[in-house]
Amino acid sequence: MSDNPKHPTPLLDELEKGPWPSFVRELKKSADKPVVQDLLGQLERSYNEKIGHWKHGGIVGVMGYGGGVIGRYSDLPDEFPNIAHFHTMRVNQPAGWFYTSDVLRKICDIWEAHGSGITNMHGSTGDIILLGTSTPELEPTFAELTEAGFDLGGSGSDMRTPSACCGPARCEWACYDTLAACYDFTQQYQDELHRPAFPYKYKLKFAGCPNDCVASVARADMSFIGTWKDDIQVNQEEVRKYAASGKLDIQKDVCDLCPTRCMSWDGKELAIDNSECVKCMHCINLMPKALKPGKERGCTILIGAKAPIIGGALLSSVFVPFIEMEPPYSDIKELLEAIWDLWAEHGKNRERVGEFIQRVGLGNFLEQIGLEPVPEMIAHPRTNPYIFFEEELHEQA
Amino acid sequence: MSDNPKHPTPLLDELEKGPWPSFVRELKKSADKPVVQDLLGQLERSYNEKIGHWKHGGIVGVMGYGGGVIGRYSDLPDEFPNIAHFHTMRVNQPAGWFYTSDVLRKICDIWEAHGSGITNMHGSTGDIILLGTSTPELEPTFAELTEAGFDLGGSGSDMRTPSACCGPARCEWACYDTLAACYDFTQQYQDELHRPAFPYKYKLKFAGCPNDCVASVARADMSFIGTWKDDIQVNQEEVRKYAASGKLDIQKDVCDLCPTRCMSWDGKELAIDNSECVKCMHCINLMPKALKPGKERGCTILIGAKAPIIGGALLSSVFVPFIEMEPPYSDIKELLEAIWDLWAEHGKNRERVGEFIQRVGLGNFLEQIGLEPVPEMIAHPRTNPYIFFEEELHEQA
Amino acid sequence: MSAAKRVTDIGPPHYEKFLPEVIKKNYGKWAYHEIPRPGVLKHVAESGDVLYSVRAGTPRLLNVKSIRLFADLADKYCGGHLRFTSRNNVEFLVTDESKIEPLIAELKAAGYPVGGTGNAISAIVHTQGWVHCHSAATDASGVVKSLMDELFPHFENMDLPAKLRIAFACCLNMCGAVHCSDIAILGVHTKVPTIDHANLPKMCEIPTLVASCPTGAIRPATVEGAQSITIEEHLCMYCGNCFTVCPAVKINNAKTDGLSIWVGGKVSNARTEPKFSKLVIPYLPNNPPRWPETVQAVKHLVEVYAAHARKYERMSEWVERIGWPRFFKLTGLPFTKYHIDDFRHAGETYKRSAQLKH
Amino acid sequence: MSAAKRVTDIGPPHYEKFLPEVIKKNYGKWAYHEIPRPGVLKHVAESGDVLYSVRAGTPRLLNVKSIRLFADLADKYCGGHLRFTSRNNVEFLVTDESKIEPLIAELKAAGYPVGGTGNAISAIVHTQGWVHCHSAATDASGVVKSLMDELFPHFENMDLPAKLRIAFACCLNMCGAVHCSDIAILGVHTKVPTIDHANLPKMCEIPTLVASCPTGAIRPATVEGAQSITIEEHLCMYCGNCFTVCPAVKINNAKTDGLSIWVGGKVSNARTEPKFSKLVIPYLPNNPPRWPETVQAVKHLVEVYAAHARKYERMSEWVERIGWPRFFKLTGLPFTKYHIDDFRHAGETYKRSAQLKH
Ligand code: SRM
Ligand code: SRM
Ligand code: SRM
Ligand code: SRM
Ligand code: SF4
Ligand code: SF4
Ligand code: SF4
Ligand code: SF4
Ligand code: SF4
Ligand code: SF4
Ligand code: SF4
Ligand code: SF4
Repeated sequence: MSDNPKHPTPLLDELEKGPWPSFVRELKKSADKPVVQDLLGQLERSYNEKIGHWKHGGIVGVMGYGGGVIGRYSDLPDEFPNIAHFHTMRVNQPAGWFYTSDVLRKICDIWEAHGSGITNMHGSTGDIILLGTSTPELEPTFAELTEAGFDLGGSGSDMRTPSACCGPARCEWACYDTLAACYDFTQQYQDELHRPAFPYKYKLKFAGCPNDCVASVARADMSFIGTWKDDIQVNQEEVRKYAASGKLDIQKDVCDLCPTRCMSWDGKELAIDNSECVKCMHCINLMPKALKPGKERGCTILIGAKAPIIGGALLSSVFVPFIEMEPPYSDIKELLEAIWDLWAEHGKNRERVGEFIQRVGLGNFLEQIGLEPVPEMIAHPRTNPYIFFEEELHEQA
Repeated sequence: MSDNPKHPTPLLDELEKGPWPSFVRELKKSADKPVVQDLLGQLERSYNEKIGHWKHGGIVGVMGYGGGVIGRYSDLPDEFPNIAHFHTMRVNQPAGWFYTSDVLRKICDIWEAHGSGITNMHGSTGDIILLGTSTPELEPTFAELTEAGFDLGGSGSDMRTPSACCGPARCEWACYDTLAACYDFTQQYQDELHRPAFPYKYKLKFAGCPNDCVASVARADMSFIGTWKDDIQVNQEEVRKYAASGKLDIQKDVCDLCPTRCMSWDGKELAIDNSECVKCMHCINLMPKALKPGKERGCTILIGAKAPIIGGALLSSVFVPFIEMEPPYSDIKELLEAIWDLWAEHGKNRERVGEFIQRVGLGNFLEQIGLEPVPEMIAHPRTNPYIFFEEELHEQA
Repeated sequence: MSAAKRVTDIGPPHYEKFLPEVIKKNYGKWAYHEIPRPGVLKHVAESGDVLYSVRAGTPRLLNVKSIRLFADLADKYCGGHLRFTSRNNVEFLVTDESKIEPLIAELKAAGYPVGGTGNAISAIVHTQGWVHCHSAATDASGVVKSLMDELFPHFENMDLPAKLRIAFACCLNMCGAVHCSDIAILGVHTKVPTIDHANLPKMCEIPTLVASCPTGAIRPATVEGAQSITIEEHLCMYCGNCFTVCPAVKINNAKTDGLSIWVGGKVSNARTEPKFSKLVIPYLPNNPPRWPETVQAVKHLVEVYAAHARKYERMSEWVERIGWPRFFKLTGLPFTKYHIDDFRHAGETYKRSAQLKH
Repeated sequence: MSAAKRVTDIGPPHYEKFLPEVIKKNYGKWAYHEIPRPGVLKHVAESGDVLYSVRAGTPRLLNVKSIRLFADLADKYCGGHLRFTSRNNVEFLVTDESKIEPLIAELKAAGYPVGGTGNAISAIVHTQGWVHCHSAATDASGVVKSLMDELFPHFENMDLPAKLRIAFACCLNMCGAVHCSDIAILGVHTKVPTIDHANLPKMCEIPTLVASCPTGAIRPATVEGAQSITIEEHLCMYCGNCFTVCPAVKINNAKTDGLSIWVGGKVSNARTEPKFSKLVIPYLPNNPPRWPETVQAVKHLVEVYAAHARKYERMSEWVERIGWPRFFKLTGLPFTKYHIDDFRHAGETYKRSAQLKH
């Protein structure tokens, strides 16, 4: 406790023990900083009382931006004056979270000068989270960040900071350039990112293959999941090596776990009925040296994932079964903008696009944005007979 | 046409052609009967105009009964006076639809004397349907039917005529006596069957095994589906014979189609991991000579199936995972009556029990009727965090 | 007669009265069965006794004269013992093997073909239609007759991968297992009902009427001074439930009533769990007396299924293996917005994964 | 400075600036990867070039001093190149194999263990908790630290049947993939919020507030003359959404806030489709600083899974194979009415078949 003279933290001290890196130790590394002393103090208080001590965030931010800052105020400002304000700045990370030591040091210097020196690397959406500063510091921090080449991320009812898996930079399975796409969309939609004009948040995530290493299907209003059209590339020699290695039972571990059972193994050759393959990645995951996604690559676009509030959580659902991911991604941007226009006009306040689609009906939604319905979009056709027939049907028949 | 002087039926005559037995021919067998002549006439008219000519059924019936008769009136009584009234009488079939020639003749004589002489053998619920008579004939017909040992079935908001598969009478797989159970419940609840006092209809169907040959899971508010607890009885010698016969590929046709893949075949012995078996019947269906359900038999009770009106169709869901089916079925009747009491008190008008359960919540429903929740009742636990916590929870923890 | 003397609540006769000796003796002691030929079931008891059930198709709508004919045949060939099945076929319970041939011959001669067993198409479970119901969007018996004439070979031969259950219902009330059949034909109304404002107040309870609408399209309203209702046209999907509870609302429409086709339902627990039928053709015209469009559509579905399904694969199991996109490709049926669910649990039917065949 | 001169909307720096040579050269041309040891990925390019990624765990909440330490290590061992992962681990991008050992040693010495690759438990995705958020039912960093201390061997060793993804969120907003994780810990409020009627009219928009309630529990009302709202207690399930839109409604409760445990979620498309997590423990007490009940519960779940799942079987795949009844038997967890869904699509979660293990 001696290391935090101002507020003893017996409960938090417990969390300095143990093998996993300790956030308490992280905080105490700046135990000399009044702001961190107060943060530790209020946190210890929460541990004692089993309740948080933050007030609802008011609207604070930098000039001309509607998002990127989460206002936060202590409800014990007299006891903890140095965290009376304790706003978060969300800084848009480089695609794939790649850094050099120099650029990281720059960010550290800025934040040590203008804020608590405490960060999250990274936030769940992907931003660099600069945790805790006061209102007057926002503009200067922003100025230095932009000078260093960084900008703020999203918050509120705007396009949120897009994120991407490392993709082609560090993965042999990337079916499109996730970093290029993430960067391009982020730059193209700076206004949508910084100036909330939607009914609610809109998130984009880019995963290079169906392993979905950015959990896009669970957390993105628009999920770009890499996939392929043609045959899985097979190196039979390497398959035999995996079999010989004894680490893998090709039949049991690979073939029998294929969701469509479209593979067969005779001890020499691995045969794949690619017409039945649903691109799940399992066989490729198990034998990276032997198998690769096909050569006709692109992605499946899914739409509408979200957390439970308010109608229950949603996973993204298929929107475009397959599309090539080539800059400048014009077709996709056209679709995206059509969706935003429709949703902005007809969406309710705090209604995510996934909820909006369910409310108006996927069929009507597609009609409005001018996309043909295809069976890939559904798990199965309707089972209820409550069909809204339209005139033209009788003519057709 | 000459065979129906009164009303020519050129369109219906088309349906006398072809290999499948013709309902038109059935009608014309009584072309001498004015009532059938008018029925043919009105039907031909419907074929011409592509619209029905029946009015909404009024409340008609026999003294002291609230159900069993469907009132029906022509909307063209002047043109077709003999079907101005054309009521249906629903006669409760013998369990399993077994008859002797004598008893059938008796019914035929009664119906020829008092009605159109046209029937459905049988209605979808299972009744003998006597199709078409006038209000004054209802009582006399009823009197003769009861004298012949028959009684009316259900209609309206009552317990509907229960039905059963042939079960132990003609099937080696019956896991309980479907006929005995169907007869017993029908007799016990005559009052509920004849005097509608429920929010809506309530149907019982008894199937002797999971093949469900009376479609109980789709059409019964309470489905009794026979099953077993212990190991499938296997005659290995007969399995080998099936294999030898060449008609069956034990691995491909039997083992690979088992939903839990809990069987293995080495060319000599069929091994079943019965702890994984979900009693689907597939393997038994394919090899009736070699396999039989186990010896510890009973049934799974499911609840709540119905057609779409109004919240969408429902399949029955597991209510009692396993129970022995021994007369007098006291435990089951207690449960059934508890359900009826609760539903009668809190169910909305025209709300089937399946819809009622979804409205009040299965958990609350079980609590009310005093049944413990078990995981067999659900496909999976809740995925949304909207939990109605109760006080006692905090104490427990 | 006075109510006192009236016999009531006796229920159905006890089934045992009607069971043949061989069944009474071997009740619950059957060992196995075989299907020696289409339409004939051979059940062998542990005692060694044998029972042959000869199954014949009927139109379900039967004249008492035909029932008497069945009775006579039963007397002649099987001691007067017969039964009907849950799909409305008649079964003669024969113990003397030599009687099978002549029985089948007489049945055929009388126009009642034998079949429907095993991996075949059995009788089509159906409903009243224009013969007796007020809600019918089309006729039941006529469509079923037209279909079975065309599908007949599959009734007489067990030439399909698995059982193929077909059901028909003439309106959304779905009297029958239409909602869980391999192939289902469903009569549909496709226009907003008309309202007889003059009679409505007399004939119907307005609150019940309002509550009857699944989509809340019905609003109480005063029309020409009188209490009545209005229907929000854009909310109405023509289910006809308002008509069911109120005769003053008319749903039947000669021009726009029609038929829809559904596939992939299932009831048994064999292999896969029971399932609902799914919409594959939203609308076909109501075309008596033979409904050629409907008959051809169903025949086509049966043929595509028969050609592509694996042995023992029910329609639903086949479709789930190949996936709906391929189903629409193989059948050549158009996929439209009508196929996409937009009722209460619509979102649960969206494809929420990237597992696709391209 | 004047707004004119301000630099805005420049977006993030271009990622290429930060890529090491070996990546620029082999961008999109990686051939395969291996995991030579826990925490180390070896990616081999078609060119034959090799990249080693050394992955270290962090608390995610990082002091700039620690980030500088990472920068120094990157300079010393890999030309200053490093990245962070989607689960908040740090990865050092090493080309010289001989640098791996000493780098790992220095990382460990500094308190940042190496691991989390392959079939292991990686870092727990989590949220703000009492460190920064107003909605938190419990702390995030503290629970995560307590859990990882206990599960630590599974971070350093790839000793599980498959990847085991654990996530934590401090309230129902679920910031993170809590709703789709193998194991999820979710902070829950379990009492109806209290209302500050005095300030409500000033602070909140009543229509928005009413609309914010998923169960329609909030009704506009005049309290002591002033415009305010009431909450129908029996309709409230404590989601806290009203608090999110209106500070005058207080959801946090020191006595009754707690934690719930969920299992069987999944994101990848590998083998089986993505899935939601399901409730297995409705409520555990909020017990800082080490939350022993929660830690033990999660540890137990990991052990039962590890002992029973087949190779390559994710938690969800294991549970679906054995079925939920057996899951509750094996884990010894009580099954209660709380586990049975009663929200909008509840009926879709009932077991609608007779396929059961008895
Ligand atoms: C900082 C962060 C958590 C973290 O520690 O990483 C976060 C923090 C907050 N989230 Fe979140 N969310 C964060 C990622 C997410 C995610 C995950 C993701 O984006 O991948 C989700 C689930 C996915 C989704 O969007 O549905 C998420 C779903 C929510 C929701 C529920 C939204 C919904 O539609 O259900 C809310 C409630 C709201 O928006 O009012 C919310 C609201 C909030 C607020 C602003 C609290 C509030 O009531 O307004 C939190 C501010 C905390 C604070 O004081 O800093 N946060 N939030 C994440 C953003 C950091 C970043 O920019 O990188
Ligand atoms: C006769 C029969 C069809 C047939 O040709 O076989 C039939 C005929 C009628 N049914 Fe049905 N239902 C018949 C079996 C069924 C079945 C199948 C079953 O019972 O196994 C169902 C589906 C299962 C179910 O109960 O959900 C069925 C679901 C309905 C419904 C929708 C109920 C629902 O909850 O969705 C209605 C509408 C209603 O009750 O108002 C209905 C209503 C009707 C009415 C009474 C029409 C009406 O609007 O009131 C029909 C009278 C026709 C007439 O003029 O004779 N009928 N009805 C069946 C009864 C014969 C018998 O007693 O054996
Ligand atoms: C007679 C009857 C019961 C009755 O009391 O009336 C009956 C009798 C038999 N059924 Fe059935 N089933 C009968 C309706 C049903 C129904 C209900 C329906 O069709 O509405 C079903 C559920 C259909 C569905 O899933 O949609 C049904 C699903 C089965 C199955 C499961 C088939 C499957 O693979 O899903 C079997 C097993 C088999 O056939 O291998 C079966 C097997 C049998 C056996 C072999 C049982 C036995 O050992 O005696 C009987 C002869 C079957 C045959 O026709 O080849 N029975 N069977 C019904 C005859 C209807 C008809 O006239 O065609
Ligand atoms: C670095 C990272 C992407 C990034 O840009 O940051 C990544 C990298 C790799 N993932 Fe991933 N995955 C990463 C997050 C994810 C996520 C997202 C998450 O956890 O939130 C998922 C989805 C998890 C889920 O389904 O819930 C994910 C599901 C997979 C899978 C599928 C596993 C499965 O069987 O379901 C594979 C295939 C495999 O491991 O065999 C995979 C495979 C890989 C490979 C082997 C790809 C490659 O060839 O380089 C990489 C090393 C995996 C390893 O750690 O063993 N990665 N991977 C993420 C590391 C997170 C961490 O620090 O632990
Ligand atoms: S999502 Fe696919 S491409 Fe991206 S990192 Fe994961 S495995 Fe590689
Ligand atoms: S990717 Fe998946 S579906 Fe395709 S072959 Fe491999 S395991 Fe099977
Ligand atoms: S349900 Fe089972 S017991 Fe009854 S007839 Fe069908 S197969 Fe036999
Ligand atoms: S009954 Fe079904 S689940 Fe059981 S062993 Fe046979 S096929 Fe498998
Ligand atoms: S389905 Fe409709 S029209 Fe046909 S009998 Fe039933 S209620 Fe009448
Ligand atoms: S037909 Fe159905 S949807 Fe249309 S108004 Fe009547 S009840 Fe409502
Ligand atoms: S989960 Fe809830 S409490 Fe935690 S950070 Fe997100 S909004 Fe705040
Ligand atoms: S906590 Fe949730 S359920 Fe309760 S009143 Fe507020 S919004 Fe409604």
